Amino acid sequence: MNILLLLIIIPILTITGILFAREDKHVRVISAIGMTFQLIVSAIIILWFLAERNAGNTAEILFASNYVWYETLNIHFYIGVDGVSVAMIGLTSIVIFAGIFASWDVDDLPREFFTSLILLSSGVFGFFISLDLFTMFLFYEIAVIPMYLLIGIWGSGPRQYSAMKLTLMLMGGSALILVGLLGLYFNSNPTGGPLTFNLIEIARVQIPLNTQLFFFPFLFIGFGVLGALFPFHTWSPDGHASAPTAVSMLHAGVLMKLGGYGCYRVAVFLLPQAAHELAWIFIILATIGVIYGALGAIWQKDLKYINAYSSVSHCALVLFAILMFNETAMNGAIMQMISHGIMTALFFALIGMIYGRTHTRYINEMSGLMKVMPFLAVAYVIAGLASLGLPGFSGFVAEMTIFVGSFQYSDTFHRVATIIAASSIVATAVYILRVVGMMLFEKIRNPEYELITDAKWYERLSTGTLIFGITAIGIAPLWLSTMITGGLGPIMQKLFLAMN
Amino acid sequence: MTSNQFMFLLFSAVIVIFSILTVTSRRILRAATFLLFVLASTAGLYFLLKYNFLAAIQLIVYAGGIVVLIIFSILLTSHIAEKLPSASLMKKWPAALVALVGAALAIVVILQYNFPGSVGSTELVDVTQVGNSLINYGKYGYALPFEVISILLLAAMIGAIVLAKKRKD
Amino acid sequence: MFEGVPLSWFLILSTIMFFIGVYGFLVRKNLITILMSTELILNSVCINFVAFNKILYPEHMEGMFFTVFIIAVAAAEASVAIAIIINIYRRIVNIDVEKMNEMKY
Amino acid sequence: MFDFSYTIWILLIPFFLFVLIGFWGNKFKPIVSGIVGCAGLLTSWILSLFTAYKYFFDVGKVDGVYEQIIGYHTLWLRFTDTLYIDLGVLIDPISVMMLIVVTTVSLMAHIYSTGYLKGQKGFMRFYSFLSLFTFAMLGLVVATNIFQMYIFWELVGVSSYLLIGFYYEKPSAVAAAKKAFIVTRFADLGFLIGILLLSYFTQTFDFLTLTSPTGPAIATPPAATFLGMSVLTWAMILIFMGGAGKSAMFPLHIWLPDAMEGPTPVSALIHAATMVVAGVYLVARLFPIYVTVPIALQVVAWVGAFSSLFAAVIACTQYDIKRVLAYSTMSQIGYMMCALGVSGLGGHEGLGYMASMFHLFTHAFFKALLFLCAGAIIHAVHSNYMYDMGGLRKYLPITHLTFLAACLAIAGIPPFAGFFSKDEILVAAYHHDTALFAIEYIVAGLTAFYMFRLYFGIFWGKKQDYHHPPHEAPLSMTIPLMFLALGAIFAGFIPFSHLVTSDRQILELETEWIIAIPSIVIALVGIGVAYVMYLKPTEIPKKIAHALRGFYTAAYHKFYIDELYLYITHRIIFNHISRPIAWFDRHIVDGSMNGISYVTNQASDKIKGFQSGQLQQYALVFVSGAILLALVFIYLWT
Repeated sequence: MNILLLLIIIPILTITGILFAREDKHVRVISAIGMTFQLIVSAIIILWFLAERNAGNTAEILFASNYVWYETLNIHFYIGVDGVSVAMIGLTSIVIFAGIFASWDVDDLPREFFTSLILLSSGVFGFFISLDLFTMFLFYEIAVIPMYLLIGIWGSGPRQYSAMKLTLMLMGGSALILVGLLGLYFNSNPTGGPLTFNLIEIARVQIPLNTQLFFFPFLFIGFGVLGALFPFHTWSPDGHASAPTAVSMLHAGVLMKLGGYGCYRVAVFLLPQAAHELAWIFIILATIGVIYGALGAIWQKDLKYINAYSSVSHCALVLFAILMFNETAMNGAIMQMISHGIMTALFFALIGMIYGRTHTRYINEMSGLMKVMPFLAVAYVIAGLASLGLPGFSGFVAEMTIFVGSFQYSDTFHRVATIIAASSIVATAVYILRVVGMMLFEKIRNPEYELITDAKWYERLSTGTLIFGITAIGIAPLWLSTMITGGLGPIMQKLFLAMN
Repeated sequence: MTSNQFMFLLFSAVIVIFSILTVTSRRILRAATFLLFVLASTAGLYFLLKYNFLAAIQLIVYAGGIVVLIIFSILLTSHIAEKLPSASLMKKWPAALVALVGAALAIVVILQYNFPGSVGSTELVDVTQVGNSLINYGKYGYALPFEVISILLLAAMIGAIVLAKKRKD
Repeated sequence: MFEGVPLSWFLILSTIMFFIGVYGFLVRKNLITILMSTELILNSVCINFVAFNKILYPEHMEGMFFTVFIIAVAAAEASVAIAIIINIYRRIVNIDVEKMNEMKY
Repeated sequence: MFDFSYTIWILLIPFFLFVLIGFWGNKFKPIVSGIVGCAGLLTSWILSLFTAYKYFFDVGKVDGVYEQIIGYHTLWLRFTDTLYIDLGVLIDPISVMMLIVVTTVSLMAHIYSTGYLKGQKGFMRFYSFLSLFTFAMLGLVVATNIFQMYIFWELVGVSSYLLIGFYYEKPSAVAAAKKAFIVTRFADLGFLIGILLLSYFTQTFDFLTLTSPTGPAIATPPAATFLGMSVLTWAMILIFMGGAGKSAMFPLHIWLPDAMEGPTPVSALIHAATMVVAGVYLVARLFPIYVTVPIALQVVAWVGAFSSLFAAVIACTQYDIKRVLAYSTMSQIGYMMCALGVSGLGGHEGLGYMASMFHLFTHAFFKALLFLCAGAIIHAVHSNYMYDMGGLRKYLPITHLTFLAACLAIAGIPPFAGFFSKDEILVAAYHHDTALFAIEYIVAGLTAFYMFRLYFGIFWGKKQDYHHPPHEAPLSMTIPLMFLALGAIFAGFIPFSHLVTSDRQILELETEWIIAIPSIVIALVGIGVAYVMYLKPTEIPKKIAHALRGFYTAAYHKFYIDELYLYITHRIIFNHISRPIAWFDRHIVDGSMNGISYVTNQASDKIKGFQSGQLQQYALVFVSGAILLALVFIYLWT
């Protein structure tokens, strides 16, 4: 059996286990066990992948399997991974693992909560391993829908509003994606013969430029909505602010990456010429997003809003890098996705834990937390430093790769865009340090905070895993970079042909 | 103008005038009376067309049965002296417009179409023939529709009783 | 020609009657008057059937039988309708059609 | 060939100390982490000394030229085929010199802190940060490529942030830490863009390739220009911007005085001896390229000269002794920058380069000494302010003498270390540009004045009534003082021109007494003025201040640069950019999204009106629809 199938089977088994759990208390244990297995399987996949590559297996897709699913429309369940998707799988399993432990104390309907959470994660895994556009879309929807329930039921604040807004905007995005996918499908075989959703086969087809120009915006904006492309990012602050901890983690950490990954894997890969023609529009939008998110975050007072805007900025950087169409920047984009995924999950996990103790998310109401909860405070500082791109953490590696890559153009437009985007590192420093200074340092003003206790074991496990992730990549990035670069070959080839 | 034409025009005039009165009169009992005139004139048209049996049915069932039923229900639900409130203009105008346009359209179409003239006898239809046809199941036999309509009537009767029955509660 | 009365005259008459019925159906508020408008509409249709039958196919009797059945159906319909009207009246002491909007969104 | 690969351990030892103390420091008594830290640093120091000995006196010189040796390197990250980041150790005269400086001062700070921070909470946190800083700084100086330098550049920035904010319960410390980080971060943006420009045009990060005379930057400079200057000039100016930020050059200096909120050993180590000279080191590292772009070099020279004058003037008016020292640091670094700016490459032209490095070296000793003395003084009187002090020479004899040695050194009185290095700088400036020379000459006098103002004000001056008599610092603090005092006195006799020069060859020098004597004279004048004004409390300072009212007030308020920055950041960026963006996002972008939903809602509300439950309306629609269809089919659909 294909090992990738385990990534979908384990969540399903876990959900079944949850449904048959005798007591609510068992639910989280079952989830934790399931997701631990998931993490192990992901690690095995990554190691196996690296071993195969080292052994000289240069196939574009490894661990590929192809099952016919619906013959009439030529829909297949076609799975397989390359260097990029394997990295994304690693990201997802780390974040969901940490997410389970971060939501250890969900008491309200735990059965349904963990079921939705794991269902969501299985959608994400499915998305990353799919190579058939239809199944990809299917898993995409599976990932998006539970979000509504998770925010609407377990959220806080104006949760119905946020959940509705988030779902509707993402659904709007998926409507665009669907149009784009159908466009690809019906142009997948210009010489006649059976149409196909198979991503690899479509990539071999030369789609006419006009068709490309028509469908590219659908796909890019459709995925871009999920990737927080300016000006379609506004679901993100509200959604994140209302979502429960694990959902924010998973959403900002992984689900937003679906957008970037989709832009990369579908929009740019399959429609390279249109991408090249229209890149300038989206580069402008992405550049605005980068600087706009960062500056927008400076003024916010709500921790989750700050991080939501920060995510907007960082995710815009992903799109920015994808649109640069060179190997270095693409590599940076993927690394930025992984880096930001882990980092922002860490942020939201910590925010959830801090909120659980202080019952406020407003930074001006908190102070001096470093004294009473050193572990969480230090973890927050680490997350902050990672976010502002400090060397030794993954953010630096990713951002520098992006900037160096995007600077390899000789025209002023790309350069100016790069310089503007790079200037966000200063703005990022401002808002991160502002939060750290206000919230963690100085004296405790609110006497109730003297009684706050530091992190519990499951919280330590959750944050520890994520911190390990960002530092491991930050200190030794070469293996990841090499692995990703290995997966960029086909797209670079296509782009090279399109640009010349 | 032949006598047929004259009679036709006379009946038509009665039908049109009383139809209009039926739908515009604000006293409901009067409206029912006008309806009776309309139905009776229709029966006259049937006589003109030499369908005496049909005309009789029209008079008995329609004028005699249905209109009486309507009058009964009017008496049950309204005061005789009560004047119906007139409909709002917002309702009247679109309805009138629709009716006029529809009528105009239909009339124009009718006038443009060249109907063939009368082709056959103007014989009176024999009641025996009618009776035979009704219970005949061969060609031009209407036994099945007759049965169906009987069942329908039965069902309607039962339904009406059930519906109109006073609840016990 | 049926002895000087062309078919189109009948058709025009029934058209006028039909649309008067439609007008009544659309405008009247009282359920019973709406029922009466319906009778007008049915009647106009009957005239058409009969006229077509007599003038175009005098040797057949489909039109006539249709009319008979229509009359029967009308009778059935009227009885049921009146039962319903009375029932409604019992319930809400009113048979104004505008007050009956249970089907509203 | 001697194998220098062990030099990686000079870096790694502090790194492991950081991890060790950071993670497991809690498990032990605080003092254990201090001892472990000192022991580790001692090892690093010995290794550095050994490296210096080996390099300078044994294997480094080949055919009269000091070689640049890559002691160790490993691929860290690959961007493109030509652009990749190596982490490694570059051994050449300046990096070896910096190794000595960093490990020496760091060791002294480590030892000193065991006494200074005794019994304070966060003791082991302090040591772990200190190790982190040492690691980062060492990584910076031995960087083999510009990106490695950038990496460690950021790391020293963050360790500086953490150490300034060490007393995190003090709001001013938190604010100062934040300010230091953000200002340097802003400068680093320039550095980063400079790196991007430089690397794009040369397709290499490697220092050896970049600075090689046949390398892409020098042999085949890019032809592209931007706003009338070659891109290379822009790149070098932007890189210098990064250096200016770290080295607190005007106008990016505002963080340095505030950074004095950190513990004093930190000020001595980071904000006097090592991190702040990173900018100078950066320019020196890329010096062969700077020489080819005279405009950039000119910028370096003038920014340095102006900063030195500017800071010296402010230093004369401050009362917080650490701030005086901070401005003095800024002034001295300006000196070094200026020296680099007036230098050429090779031979006597390269005098400025050598003088700058020399001054960097000597300055590290005497300035660290000054700060540590200041720490001892503050430790004794529990105040930072000059007017709370006076007559301390009796209570703190060792501190007094070492402080005096350092003051003489910085004032440039022979035979103390500062005289030699400063004299070389003045000579270099004199030969290059008289205006710069004049500025530096004035600054020399001002330096002597404000240092002795400090000296007399603290150790002589009026007697204070101390609540409890100040006592001399413990031995753990005075030993570093004495050791550094030795450096301040004797470091000048090191034959620097034989070791560290711009072309790495021996430069034969003689003292030019034409310049040396006037510089000694002006230093003596400065001391004399300070003697008159501050030996005993007099009215003269007040009178002078009164006479120069406007100027004095401006200088006292640091020429309002802080206020200007506050205005720009808070008023303009926060209020006029960030807040409108937040508003715009909520109301326009989000508003348009909400607007779409509102329109949809309204539309559906209108449409649902059709479903009125009114039978007659349905009928009307139905009939009109039927008629319309009939019309269409009869007349339009032909």
